Amino acid sequence: MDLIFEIGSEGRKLSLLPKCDVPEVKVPESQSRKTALHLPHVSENELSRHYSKLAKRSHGVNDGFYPLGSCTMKYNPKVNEIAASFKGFTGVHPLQNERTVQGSMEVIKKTEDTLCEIAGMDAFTLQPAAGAHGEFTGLLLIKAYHVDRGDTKRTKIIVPDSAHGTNPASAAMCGFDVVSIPSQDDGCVDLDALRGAVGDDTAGLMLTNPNTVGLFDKNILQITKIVHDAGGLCYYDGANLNAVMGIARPGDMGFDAVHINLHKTFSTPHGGGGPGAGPVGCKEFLKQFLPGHHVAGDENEGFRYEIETKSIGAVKMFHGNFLVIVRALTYMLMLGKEGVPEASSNAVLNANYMRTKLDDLYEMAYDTTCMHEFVMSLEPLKHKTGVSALDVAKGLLDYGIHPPTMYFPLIVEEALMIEPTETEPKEVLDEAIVALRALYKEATDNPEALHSAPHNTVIGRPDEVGAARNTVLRYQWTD
Amino acid sequence: MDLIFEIGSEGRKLSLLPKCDVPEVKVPESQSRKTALHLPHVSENELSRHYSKLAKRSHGVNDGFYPLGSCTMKYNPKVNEIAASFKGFTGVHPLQNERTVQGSMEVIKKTEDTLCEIAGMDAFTLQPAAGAHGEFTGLLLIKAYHVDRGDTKRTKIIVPDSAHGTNPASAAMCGFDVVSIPSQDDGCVDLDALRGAVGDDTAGLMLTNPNTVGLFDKNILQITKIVHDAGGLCYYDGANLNAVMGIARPGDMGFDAVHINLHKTFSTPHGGGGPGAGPVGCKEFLKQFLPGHHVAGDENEGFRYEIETKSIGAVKMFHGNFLVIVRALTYMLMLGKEGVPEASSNAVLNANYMRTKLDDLYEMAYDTTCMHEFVMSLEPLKHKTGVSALDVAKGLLDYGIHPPTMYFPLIVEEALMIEPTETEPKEVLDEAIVALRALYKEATDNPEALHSAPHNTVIGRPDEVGAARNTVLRYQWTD
Amino acid sequence: MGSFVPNTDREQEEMLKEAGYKSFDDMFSCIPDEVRLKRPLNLPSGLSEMEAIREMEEISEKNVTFKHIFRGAGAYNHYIPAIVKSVTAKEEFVTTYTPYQAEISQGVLQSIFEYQTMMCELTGMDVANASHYDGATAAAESIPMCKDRKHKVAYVSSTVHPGTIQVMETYCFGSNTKLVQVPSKDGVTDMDKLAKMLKDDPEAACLVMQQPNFYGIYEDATKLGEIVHEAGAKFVMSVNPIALSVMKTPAECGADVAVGDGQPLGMPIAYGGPYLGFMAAPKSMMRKLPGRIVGETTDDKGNRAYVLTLQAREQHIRREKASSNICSNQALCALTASVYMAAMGADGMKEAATQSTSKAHYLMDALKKAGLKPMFSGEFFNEFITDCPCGSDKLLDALAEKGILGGLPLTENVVLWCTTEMNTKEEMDQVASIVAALISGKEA
Amino acid sequence: MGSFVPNTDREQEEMLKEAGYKSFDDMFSCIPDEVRLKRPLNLPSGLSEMEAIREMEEISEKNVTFKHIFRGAGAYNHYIPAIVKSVTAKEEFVTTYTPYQAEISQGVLQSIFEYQTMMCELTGMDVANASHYDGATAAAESIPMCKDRKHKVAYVSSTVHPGTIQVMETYCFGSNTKLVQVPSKDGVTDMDKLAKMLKDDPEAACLVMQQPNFYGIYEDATKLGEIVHEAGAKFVMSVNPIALSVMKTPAECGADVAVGDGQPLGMPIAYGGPYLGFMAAPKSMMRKLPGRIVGETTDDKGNRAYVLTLQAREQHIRREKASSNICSNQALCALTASVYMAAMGADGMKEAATQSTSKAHYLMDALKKAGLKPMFSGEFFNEFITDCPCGSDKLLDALAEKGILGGLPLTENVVLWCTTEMNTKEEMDQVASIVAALISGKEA
Repeated sequence: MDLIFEIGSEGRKLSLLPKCDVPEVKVPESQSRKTALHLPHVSENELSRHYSKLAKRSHGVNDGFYPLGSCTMKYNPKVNEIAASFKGFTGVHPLQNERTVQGSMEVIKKTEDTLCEIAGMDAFTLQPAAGAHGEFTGLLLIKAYHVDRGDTKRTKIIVPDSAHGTNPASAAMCGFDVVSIPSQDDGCVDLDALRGAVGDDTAGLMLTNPNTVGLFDKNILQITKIVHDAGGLCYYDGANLNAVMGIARPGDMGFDAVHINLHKTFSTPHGGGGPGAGPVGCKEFLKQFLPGHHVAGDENEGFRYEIETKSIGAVKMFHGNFLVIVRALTYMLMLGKEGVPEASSNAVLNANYMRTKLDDLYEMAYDTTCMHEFVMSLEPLKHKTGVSALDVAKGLLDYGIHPPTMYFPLIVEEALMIEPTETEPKEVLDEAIVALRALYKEATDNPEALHSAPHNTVIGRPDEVGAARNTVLRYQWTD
Repeated sequence: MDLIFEIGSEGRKLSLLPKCDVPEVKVPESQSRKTALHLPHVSENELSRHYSKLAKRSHGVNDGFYPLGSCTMKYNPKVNEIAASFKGFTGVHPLQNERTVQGSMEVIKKTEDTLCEIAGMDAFTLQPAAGAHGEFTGLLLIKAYHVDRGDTKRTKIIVPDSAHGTNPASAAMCGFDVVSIPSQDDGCVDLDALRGAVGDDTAGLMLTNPNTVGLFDKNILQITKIVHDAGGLCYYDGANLNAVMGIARPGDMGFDAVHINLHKTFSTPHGGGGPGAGPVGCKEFLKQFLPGHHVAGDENEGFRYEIETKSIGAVKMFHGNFLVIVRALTYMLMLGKEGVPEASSNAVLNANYMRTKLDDLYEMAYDTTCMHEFVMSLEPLKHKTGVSALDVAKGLLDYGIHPPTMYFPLIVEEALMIEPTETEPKEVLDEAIVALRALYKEATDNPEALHSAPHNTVIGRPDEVGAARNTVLRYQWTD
Repeated sequence: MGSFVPNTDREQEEMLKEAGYKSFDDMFSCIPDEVRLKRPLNLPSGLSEMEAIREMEEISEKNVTFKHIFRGAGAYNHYIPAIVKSVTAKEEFVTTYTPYQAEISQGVLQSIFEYQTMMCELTGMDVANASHYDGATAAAESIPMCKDRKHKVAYVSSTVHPGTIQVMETYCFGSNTKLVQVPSKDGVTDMDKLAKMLKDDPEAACLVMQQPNFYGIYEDATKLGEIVHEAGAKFVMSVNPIALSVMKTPAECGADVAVGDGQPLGMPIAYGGPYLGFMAAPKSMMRKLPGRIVGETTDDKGNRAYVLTLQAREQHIRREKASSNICSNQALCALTASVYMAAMGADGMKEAATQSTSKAHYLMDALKKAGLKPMFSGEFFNEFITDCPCGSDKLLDALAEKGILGGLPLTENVVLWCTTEMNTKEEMDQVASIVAALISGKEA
Repeated sequence: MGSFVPNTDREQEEMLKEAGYKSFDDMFSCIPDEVRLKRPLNLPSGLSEMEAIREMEEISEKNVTFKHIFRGAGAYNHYIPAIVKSVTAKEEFVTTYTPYQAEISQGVLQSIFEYQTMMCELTGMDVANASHYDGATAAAESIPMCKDRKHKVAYVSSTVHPGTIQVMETYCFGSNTKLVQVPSKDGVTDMDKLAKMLKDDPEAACLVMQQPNFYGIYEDATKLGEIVHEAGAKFVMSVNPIALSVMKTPAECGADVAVGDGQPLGMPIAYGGPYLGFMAAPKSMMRKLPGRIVGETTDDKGNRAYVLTLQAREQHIRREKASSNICSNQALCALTASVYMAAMGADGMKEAATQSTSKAHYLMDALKKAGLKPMFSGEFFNEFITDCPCGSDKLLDALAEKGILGGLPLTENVVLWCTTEMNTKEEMDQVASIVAALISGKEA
């Protein structure tokens, strides 16, 4: 379809602004723009239709099953959107004085308190805007802790080889060296390798539990103890928290800091890539390093801002992705004490249900109870038929199903990582099971068809190599 | 796709209402329901996806060209929706006292005043909910007028044979006998026939001008004079007002009463069939018969309700489709003095542009300047190729274009009536012209393909005869 | 000025030229000079979007919106689930028109078919149409369905909403139908008088009654139906759709037509509209049902498909004899009702109904204790009438000061109260204490 | 309690059984008992939707929203066209994630490609990424792009927004980067000092400056760029996207990286987020650009198609050496900005910019007449600083009483004012008269 620059015509426009009611002042000549500015010139009708077309060429959770492993694509309740649209939230300036933003501060306080209870932490900051941003923030806390104690030789962060790609990247951004430790055959941390890796240069460990292969590491208490005994801190990557809310808490597993993805676990929409929110929680001894304004007080005495004594500063301007937080709090209020563990229980149930309905055909990377997601290895299928994980993923597109995460974690060959979430009804799981079984059969009977899948989408497989080689990253006007 | 009754399962639900905080009281046994109540049992996710699917199987103005003649499918500005969503409008009870609904009353007053000026009328009621409802209301005014004067023998309403189908039906609902008069070859009222039809039993004439073949009746002043001379009144069907706003006014043409379709001329959305609004205007001498509460006063002195002395009563509970009126007023405020005639000028221009780009190929029912719409007769094409107006209309579906109105007006054989509206850019008209020309060629080259069109829609041609014969009008549960 | 015309002046010039005109004036030369408007419209200059939205917002703020609402009488403040607005704002539904072209309108058609099904379920009837303008016009349009050559006189109980009666009167003025009001006794239809009136009138075509009636009281609908049918007339019930989830259905009461206003099913009170008229009937009345109806059929490949059907009944055929002219209806409101009912489910609907009546009973008890007296003793659903010895206006003003919209003042000393699941115990206690203070002469 | 789990208890039982578990407890037996939470969460019981929405609404009403806003400092109250909300609320955009699967994500991908193009146009640059968290983090992330083995020290002008500087400091703490502030003189970067500092520092990697700067004043960016480039460092400009429509572009000023906050492009002020960080650069910096980037390519049939590209730069390859970890971004905000820019068009953007600066000048004149003195004489865009002899708090309280959010108090006696096209002459006159009354000691 056309780009928005290819429709409309010069002079078309919307009628948005009134005439200026004061004398016109121009930018001084020395400061004024010389380059022509090309922007779309369309009427509202054309604009509206353009984006309607784009919307039809997109697939959201609302359009069907979206079992993208490690992304927790759960249903986004509409009530969240209503809460986030209240004028009282959208219409306040971030730099208003405390007296006039008691509502926003209450939102922050309530969200922090709820997250503390769920994660088993003592304090939270809502400033980080995304999961990776939370990792960065959490590691800065760890860094600040060691620096504050004058323990400057702790320069290494231990990361299992199954980790999310952002973990080592976050560590690198914090100036740490990354020590990668291998996983055992069962996908869990190799305790001996960990013992061998820790030392007086250990700043900390980054881990997610359940881990990225979907298993709960049974040695978790030993793991965190090994790190603590060596003087390091333990950071919990909350990407997989949806499996264990109300069942087990990072704080109780021995973690010192944690980030949580509100856009995964707490149902705020993913927005095509963001905005999310990656609040960071910590134990009491790390609280003094938290960034940004901390909200203290309560409803009765009023809320006030406080800045931690040894704050790392700020990881973002203002108070985080506030409207995302509003959505998450709305969800938390609805779930409450009973609903939070119910969500996790069913996330895990849905994953195990799918796993056991597929494990006779597909090879499971780890053939045991999984948490909220599970990983299949398509290596045997590929060996037999030449059909890869990518081919099966593309085949799913023709069933109207968003493919699972492909080729992650890196320690599983031809990985497909499936996370159904708790908001999918049994029938949707059954349909996906039927589709995956059919694709297995098709891989055996007619592998060629799968190599060229998908067949029913608005485009076929794109040339990604060409895109990276011959980069076209913007539309160019010819005039 | 599945009906909503065919998805979900018993016991699934949303979490909407709190527990009751007062002692429960049941409906008395003698009054209580015995029949099982079947309603959908779905989660919010399933519900949301169901309607997303339905939406994708629907085509609105926002999805593409919609030149449905006589329906004025113009673009629906988003600003209208924002105005209609203000809590101050949605949250007031219709039976609040005047003091507390000054805003709503101002909306009504401003809308009435604007419509008076555009239509050349002296008063308006906003109570009617649709065009046909307006016709009914307008005819009741005429009836009340004659009755009030004791002129009870005036029982006939004259309607040209080109009229909208609702005209005679409305007349019948008002207890009038309908006298149909033929049109001339040029599509206009046959003056001699009219002279022959009027008499002391004439209650009035119903007419739209521009008429339903898209032409402005050049004899309009003679027409209304003939009726008036005979003691009848003239009613203006405002369905085609979009052609002449600010150019010519029904009041100046000699009409005594008029209805206006806010959902056509004033850009409020059609909503899949409604709600619309069909305000009725009249000259001063009919004002005393208007239904409902009339809003008097102004911003300074305050607004107040008044009831007309000889009011016909009410044609609807409360104050009309109020939120539709809010949308229309927003649009009127934006267009203003200059924008209103600009809209009509371009509606007429777009129609004539399309007409002149097609008239070498397609036979125009009336080969002269049209107003905001024009009628083609596919009779010659059908004679030559066997391809009917219906076939061409169905062929357009495969181009993503909503077909024109088919087989109306009744006086043109194999009619297709095209109304592009002013909100379509030239390119959209050009694309439709190309499509219609291609269909003409296809009709000649490969008529069979068109007999079975459309080919790219979610269903093919439905069996309408079967639907009417073997009526299935609801889903039936088997339990 | 604001404009939604995309084509630029230059493009308009070109198009004029291509269409063979020198100018817009030239194009409009087909309009006789005598009727051309020779002056600009006497309207304000057009506004930008920013100005228009500001003006509309300012106007909206001149209304007073109440946090707590105890007024019903045809407009009920029920909870509207978040999903309802989200679905009904979808532009594919909002910007389309009547689904004349079934191939690209299956979504709208199926949604109407589902709506019809749900209305049939609620009322217990076999067929429902795609909507009327509101409950009052639906009631008015039921009369012609019941009339025939021998049966020409319509009856309506005086316990029907006065607004409904007024609309019926206006419609009857149109169709030259005699409309007779049946008196009430103790807040319900006087059955003895009704029986006598019908017995004396061989031309009686129908009785229209309301359940629960305007005063909130349950009528003995089954008995009324029997009386009406004995007289050879049709029995029309105007019903509250929320109440239907727990109450005897019109079908169970033997009704020939069920009508009502669907506003409680997810529509905001919004100063009275748009609301939703609904109408349902037994199969025997199918071909008399006015308005649009969607039917199931198959397409040319045998797939299930939906189409507008039974269109031959009105303005299309024998239009000059039509008994209804309805064309545009309240489709988006019907969609709203469908989404509402699907979101609530049968259990949710029953819960809303039960809470509404439970709270009405709690409020009445509280008001009684505060010193008001109920006017009738009949069992009621979610509305009831009390006296108001301190004066309706004074009471309502006192409530308004606290952000509460009290009941509807029927007279200077009589108020019609209403509750829904939206009213909390706390706010009802507050109402009662304000009332008690007024009655005892002290400020609350 | 509220729940979004569709499966009923019975269905859950069945599924447990089919998956081979006796119970949820059994399923969770893989979690060591020592870390199982043995008590219910200490949270309130879950609420129904109706209660939750009421609670959130009540909380929102505890905030004070001002009708007239004269505060900017990183959050600007520009007009948001109606179409913006309507488009960005489309659930296909809202509920999807990063477009990993191009075949079913062409809509999102194309929208990002269009966004990149518009940001390139605004900044004059060749490439732009798909978004950062906000302007401050974009500024912070520009530093690693400029660093190499020899150039390790970052400079930032002290006229940059203090919030931005703070975020840069925090990021630099992480990456062990020395960050040096360049002093200001007369409200702009002190060029002489800058030149000297850079000359003395062979390790200088970059200067980050803001245009217009935190005080609203135009810097001589071209000159600054020359000084920076002479020292062999990179020149990073943090810019206001509305101003860019009429101001010298970063490209024209010779910038190596342009960053900024896109909030003015259609996002509400919303207590600070979500906003939009943007970043653009010349082609030479392309492979250093962090974050996601969409490129044009073709599909297997030769059709135009869009994909995520250049993904090899960060966490995917050599992730332990990554200089950025950005993954989730602010995609929906980028879409918002695109729709805003498409709605405004170049002319509309210029109009917003010109009105914003025109009104700032009108307000400054009015405040001068009322008795306030500007702190600096430099030309300004839509923000400026005055003294406040009567005390900032007193002045702001007086304005707040009239529903006006005054400028940002920088100290007890200094205020940073801001205007946009949303401020009318009338409200500015009102501000001036309140100020005048306070200064003269009389109440307004």
